[in-house]
Amino acid sequence: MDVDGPQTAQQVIAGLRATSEGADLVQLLTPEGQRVSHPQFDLQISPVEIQSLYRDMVLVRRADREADALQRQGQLGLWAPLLGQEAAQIGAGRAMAPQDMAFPSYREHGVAWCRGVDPTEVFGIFRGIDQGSWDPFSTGFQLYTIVIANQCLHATGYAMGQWLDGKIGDAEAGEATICFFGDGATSQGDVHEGFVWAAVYDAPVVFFCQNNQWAISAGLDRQTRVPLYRRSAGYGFPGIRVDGNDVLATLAVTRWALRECRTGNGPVLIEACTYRMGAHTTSDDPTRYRLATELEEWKLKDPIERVRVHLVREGLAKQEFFDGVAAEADELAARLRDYCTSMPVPDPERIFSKVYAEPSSYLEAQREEFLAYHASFTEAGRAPGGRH
Amino acid sequence: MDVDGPQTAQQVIAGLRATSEGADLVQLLTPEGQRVSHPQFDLQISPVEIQSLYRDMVLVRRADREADALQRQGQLGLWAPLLGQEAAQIGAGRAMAPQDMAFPSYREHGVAWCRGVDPTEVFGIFRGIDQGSWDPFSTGFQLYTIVIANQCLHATGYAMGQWLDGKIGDAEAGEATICFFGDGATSQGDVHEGFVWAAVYDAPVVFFCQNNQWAISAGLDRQTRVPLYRRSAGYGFPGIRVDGNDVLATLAVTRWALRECRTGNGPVLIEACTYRMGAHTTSDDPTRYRLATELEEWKLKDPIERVRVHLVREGLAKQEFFDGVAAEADELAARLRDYCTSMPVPDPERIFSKVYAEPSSYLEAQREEFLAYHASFTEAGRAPGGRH
Amino acid sequence: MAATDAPQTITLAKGLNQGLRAAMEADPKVIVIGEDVGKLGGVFRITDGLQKDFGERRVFDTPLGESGIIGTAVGLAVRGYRPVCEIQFDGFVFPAFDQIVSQLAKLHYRSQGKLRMPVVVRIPHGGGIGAVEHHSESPESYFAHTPGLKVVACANPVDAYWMIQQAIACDDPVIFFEPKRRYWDKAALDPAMAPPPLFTSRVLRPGMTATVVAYGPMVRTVLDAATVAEADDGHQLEVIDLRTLSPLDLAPVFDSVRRTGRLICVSEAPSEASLTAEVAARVSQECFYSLEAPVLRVTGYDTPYPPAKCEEDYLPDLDRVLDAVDRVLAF
Amino acid sequence: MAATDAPQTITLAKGLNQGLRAAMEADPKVIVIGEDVGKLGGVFRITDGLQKDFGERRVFDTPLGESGIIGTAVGLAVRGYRPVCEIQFDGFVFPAFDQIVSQLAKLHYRSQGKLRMPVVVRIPHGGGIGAVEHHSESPESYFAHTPGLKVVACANPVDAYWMIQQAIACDDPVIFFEPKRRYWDKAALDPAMAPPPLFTSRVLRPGMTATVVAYGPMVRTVLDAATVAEADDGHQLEVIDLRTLSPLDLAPVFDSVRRTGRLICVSEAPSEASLTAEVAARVSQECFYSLEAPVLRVTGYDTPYPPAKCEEDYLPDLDRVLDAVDRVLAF
Ligand SMILES: Cc1ncc(C[n+]2csc(CCOP(=O)(O)OP(=O)(O)O)c2C)c(N)n1
Ligand SMILES: Cc1ncc(C[n+]2csc(CCOP(=O)(O)OP(=O)(O)O)c2C)c(N)n1
Ligand SMILES: [Mg+2]
Ligand SMILES: [Mg+2]
Repeated sequence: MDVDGPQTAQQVIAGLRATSEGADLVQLLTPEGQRVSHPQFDLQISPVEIQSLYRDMVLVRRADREADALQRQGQLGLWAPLLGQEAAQIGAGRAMAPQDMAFPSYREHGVAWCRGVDPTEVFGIFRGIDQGSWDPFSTGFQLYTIVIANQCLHATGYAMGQWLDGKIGDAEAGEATICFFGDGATSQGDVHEGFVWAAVYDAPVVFFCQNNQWAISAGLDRQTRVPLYRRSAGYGFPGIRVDGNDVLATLAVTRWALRECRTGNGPVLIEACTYRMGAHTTSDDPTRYRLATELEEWKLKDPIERVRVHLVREGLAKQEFFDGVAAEADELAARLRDYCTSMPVPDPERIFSKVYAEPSSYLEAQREEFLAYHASFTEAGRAPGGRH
Repeated sequence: MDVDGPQTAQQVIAGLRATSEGADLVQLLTPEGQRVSHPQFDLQISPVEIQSLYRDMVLVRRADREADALQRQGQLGLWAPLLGQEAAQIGAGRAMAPQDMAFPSYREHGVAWCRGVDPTEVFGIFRGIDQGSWDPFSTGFQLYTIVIANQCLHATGYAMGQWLDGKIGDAEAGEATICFFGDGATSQGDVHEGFVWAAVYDAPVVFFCQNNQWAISAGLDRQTRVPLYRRSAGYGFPGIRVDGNDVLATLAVTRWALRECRTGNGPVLIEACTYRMGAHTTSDDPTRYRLATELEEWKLKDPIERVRVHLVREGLAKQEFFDGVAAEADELAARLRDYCTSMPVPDPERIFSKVYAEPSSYLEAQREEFLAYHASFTEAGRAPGGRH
Repeated sequence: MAATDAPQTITLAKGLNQGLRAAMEADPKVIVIGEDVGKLGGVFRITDGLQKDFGERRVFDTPLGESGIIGTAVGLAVRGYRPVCEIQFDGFVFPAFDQIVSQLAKLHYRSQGKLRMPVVVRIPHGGGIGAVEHHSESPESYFAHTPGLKVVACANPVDAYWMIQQAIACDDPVIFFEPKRRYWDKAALDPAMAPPPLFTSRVLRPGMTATVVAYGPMVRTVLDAATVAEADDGHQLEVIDLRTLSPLDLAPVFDSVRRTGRLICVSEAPSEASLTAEVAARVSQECFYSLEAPVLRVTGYDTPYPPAKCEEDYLPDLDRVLDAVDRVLAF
Repeated sequence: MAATDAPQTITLAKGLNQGLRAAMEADPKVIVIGEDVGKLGGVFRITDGLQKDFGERRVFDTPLGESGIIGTAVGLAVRGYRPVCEIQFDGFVFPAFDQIVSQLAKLHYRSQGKLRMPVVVRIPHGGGIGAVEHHSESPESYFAHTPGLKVVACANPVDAYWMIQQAIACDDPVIFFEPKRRYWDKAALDPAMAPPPLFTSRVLRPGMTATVVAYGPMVRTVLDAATVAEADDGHQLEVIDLRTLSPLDLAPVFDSVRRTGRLICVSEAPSEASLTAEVAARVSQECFYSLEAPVLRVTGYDTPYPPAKCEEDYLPDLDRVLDAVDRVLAF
């Protein structure tokens, strides 16, 4: 009988702990900063490249912490922190080729960074001035999707289009798509239908699941009995589990997966095991549902610290390098603070902007009424709502 | 790397052919009527029991053929034939204990028969006089569900209720639920969410997938790259593939699965490999999308013929038995014909019947208007619609 | 074979088929997807022959899942395709409701025009065909209530031929309703005659006694009623086919009601919070001084769709329309 | 601790929490399920403490999937339970739309009463909290248009306390809307005072100048407007809280309009094919001879919900209501 069969509660817990350890977890850099090798996924990488991965992780973490602070100062309405997931996101983002397309959820600030989306553009959404202002094509990074798992079908459809356009077959010049979603999202029907469609149409899409162990207050045992990377086998495509706090392993595995897709061997599922070190969002209070000790354990696996230790111990970077990155981080934080407070407030007409590509008579009429109504106040020398 | 990884088109086809053959297919009676043994699923069964399985299959096939004929004579608006799936349905239906609950789709006429639902009650739906008239509790057989896969969540929720009620733990007295759905249904999100919920809550539910190779005109390769029974491993519960044209194997495997659930080891997935020998429904024309040769191949695997051959060759039944069953079938057919033509037409007020458990003021008013309107015609000595 | 340009008599089903064909010839980015749309040509044969003529890369069967159909269509649209999705029956659009309402309808607004959604969702709707449950629904109002979508309903073979092409050419998502029980209605089509714009309603029959608006399958019912009303009672009903359900094009309705002073609004759908309510509300407001009687609504009842043997009494028919005419005139 | 019976001042959120508590104490078959309803007590803390007090078998977190939540609730109802399902935000009910419309709403009718569906679907609705996309929707009309469902919206702490208990006690499926931006509104609750029946609307403020109906989050807006209208202009607005959205209880509205001759209908939701259209249509018909001005609707615009920084201008506010009062009186 299948070994994944019925389990006791204890077995379940054990199985879940296993999601951040165990033989099937691909790792190239231990939490202690030791390079280890892997039979299938080895990585030739120069010190300079490792430095730049470190730099990216430090900068996105700093931007994230700044956003968190800005939210508390009332500059942002909400923030969804990536704290702890820097390696998973920078590893995946840096594995992408310029011609690849990413479909994020709402927490992929690190991937956005790799695709050249400025943090201020991401802030726009959380400040409530827009719903995603960057160019999804020039960046190869689609807009955030808030309805859990919806983007998995969009990514699959886009990848079907890459296939229809004959853009696959060449490991270098070919195109691939990568879709980001969380552990909680795996329970949604849309992830399943994405897997079904992608498998049936050989869609060149990498399903990149950041298993950060939590879906708001729901631990992984609310979503599954067994590690999530095992889902794909039942659809006939490979699933790999990588240490999502190891930027080198995530880079290597995601590169491999994207190449597989470009050459026509897609789809591929990656489960990146990581941890949501912060709250779900700035509105959340994790102390209600998880123990501080858990966080402490994961701090020992910090994605940035292990790279720093590695660079230092192996003498791959001098102190000047670290000082330089720290200075850059300070500048970035300052720039974000300034920009955020100076962000323009959209004018009321924005409500009616671009609802349709081809204007709708009825909506135009509503817009006219709206403008006339507002004019009635400004004529009366009062702003709307100014009457009372 | 995972063996279920990327495949060529050829491999896919091969994999699919394999869904009706291969080492992992549980079989106890070959198409030629030979009893074979199976290491895990053996079955102690008396000649009389085999006879009664044969009888059930013959009678449900006859009822099915009669319904098909009645549809062509305009007595039924539509019919969804079970032709070819008798063993899967009788095997599964007879494996159920009285206290078990079944959640069918719209083709489970054979399971209905095993649960004591008279074919005339099933006819009511297809004649358009009701939407399911039998008692879902006394029969332990819920109403048909037409929206593909919706019932998989209902079955899971019901099984969660059995668990909450403490009705599991005892292999004999315990309760279990069985959910019927097709190969096409496996692509729907609701099947996936059913698997997720059932696994997370240890729900005592058997997911019984009748893979009849077709979803209307869509062959299995539109739904999956690999055999469907493999889906469950990714959720952490067992999946078994059984020869759905072998009533003994289906009975043995389903009995085992239901016992697993009763004892608290649910859920379980069963893929019963069978074949839709008829049209999807009486409105369908299979010649547009599949070859006659395919049907010929499957005729050699007929679920009833192999049992007849077995009973005869092994001298387990005399000619009188076969004549008796044939006579019974004729009586049944006659009874169904008579009943069908004599079925009452619902009166117009039925439209407003039992929309709510607690009457709605507004709908009551509509009903009054409706009755007054109709009265206006009958007073005028004309039936509604009689004016023109 | 190509869509012929010679005048011809076609069914509504054929009009859709030829319209799809013409749209696919006009733009290589147009693809047709859905359950059974390929070899089978759809359960109503609307896509008959398209896969054979345009190939499996432009016309293909999907796995069985409506959320998957619409969700992947959204992704294909992002990629630059113009997917035409078939939902097999009205009652099966609901698994896709989330993708339609939260994504298809909102992406153009979310991206402020950087993402276009030229997706058509074809839905055969309405009852009257003696079907089992979920095959006779009228879900138009759900979509008309959803900003970001455009919603149209064709009622005759000629409109079917033109409206499907116009919907596919539209850069906004269009929910396209087809009156399934009218698929076999016939009419003469002259492909040379230019059609009216997609988002306009049309006066099909002029009259002074009262105005009757309908859409989709009810249009023929209303036209038949108008004929009888004239023959039996000399009433001249002005019949308007809404054609576009969102945005509504009510100007012709307002004009008409200002002349007739009376309006009857007909639809198969349940009445609560429906399109007929919207029409009644807007006309009651716009034509406040012209109305000589309250706007009457003739609709399906607010019950689930009943068993087929009851549908004749559930659906608005000629007699119910004429009864409403009597009542609106008695005012 | 148990629901206290002493008079007390509570927030709307607390009213719901205490009402749920009372319902769970009254009937062991009542269970509370949804995302994060357990330890966390829901993102709005409506289920705070329930799991601790009633245990994990009666209050439990579900996997992340709304179709799964409602679909399993249907199965649990078949088994004899009375599930109270929490949908975390209005914009996330759509993945469950198919199970709600095709199953929850239809099973009692399909089975002709053999299957009962005493399921409550709790949905925090409406905007005004500065949230990101999908967290400020007003989907009431979709459900009011669906036969087989009952739909209610509470607007104040006292109604919240009673209506949630009445909804849970109802043997029909009830879609229960909670005005999320009013969760922290306070009022005095006397648990000893018997509540009005669930499916009734209520006159909250009598007046002769004009009638204003609203529901959910807009009720307070309208009451504030009425106060100002009286203070500034001496207008006496009669304010009616619909409370029940399906079935609508319009008798009090008809009575009122027959006295005032004027009606304004207020809702945050987009207007096309909406509940405000239904109210306008029915009042225009019933009160045809009493209306001295057209029924005016003050609603959200027919656009997707805008970015938070624009919502103040999107949502009907005190000024837009007063503007409508001026217009309806100018007639
Ligand atoms: C369809 C839907 N339901 C509920 C929510 C509310 N919600 C936002 S995030 C979240 C948890 C997501 O968990 P996971 O998928 O693990 O992603 P993570 O937040 O951990 O990155 C929930 C339930 C939503 N956004 N969409
Ligand atoms: C949600 C939904 N979409 C589409 C349909 C139309 N439809 C009815 S049966 C069917 C094929 C089902 O195939 P399968 O699940 O293999 O069951 P089978 O008919 O072969 O027994 C389809 C697409 C439906 N009933 N429900
Ligand atoms: Mg997570
Ligand atoms: Mg099948």
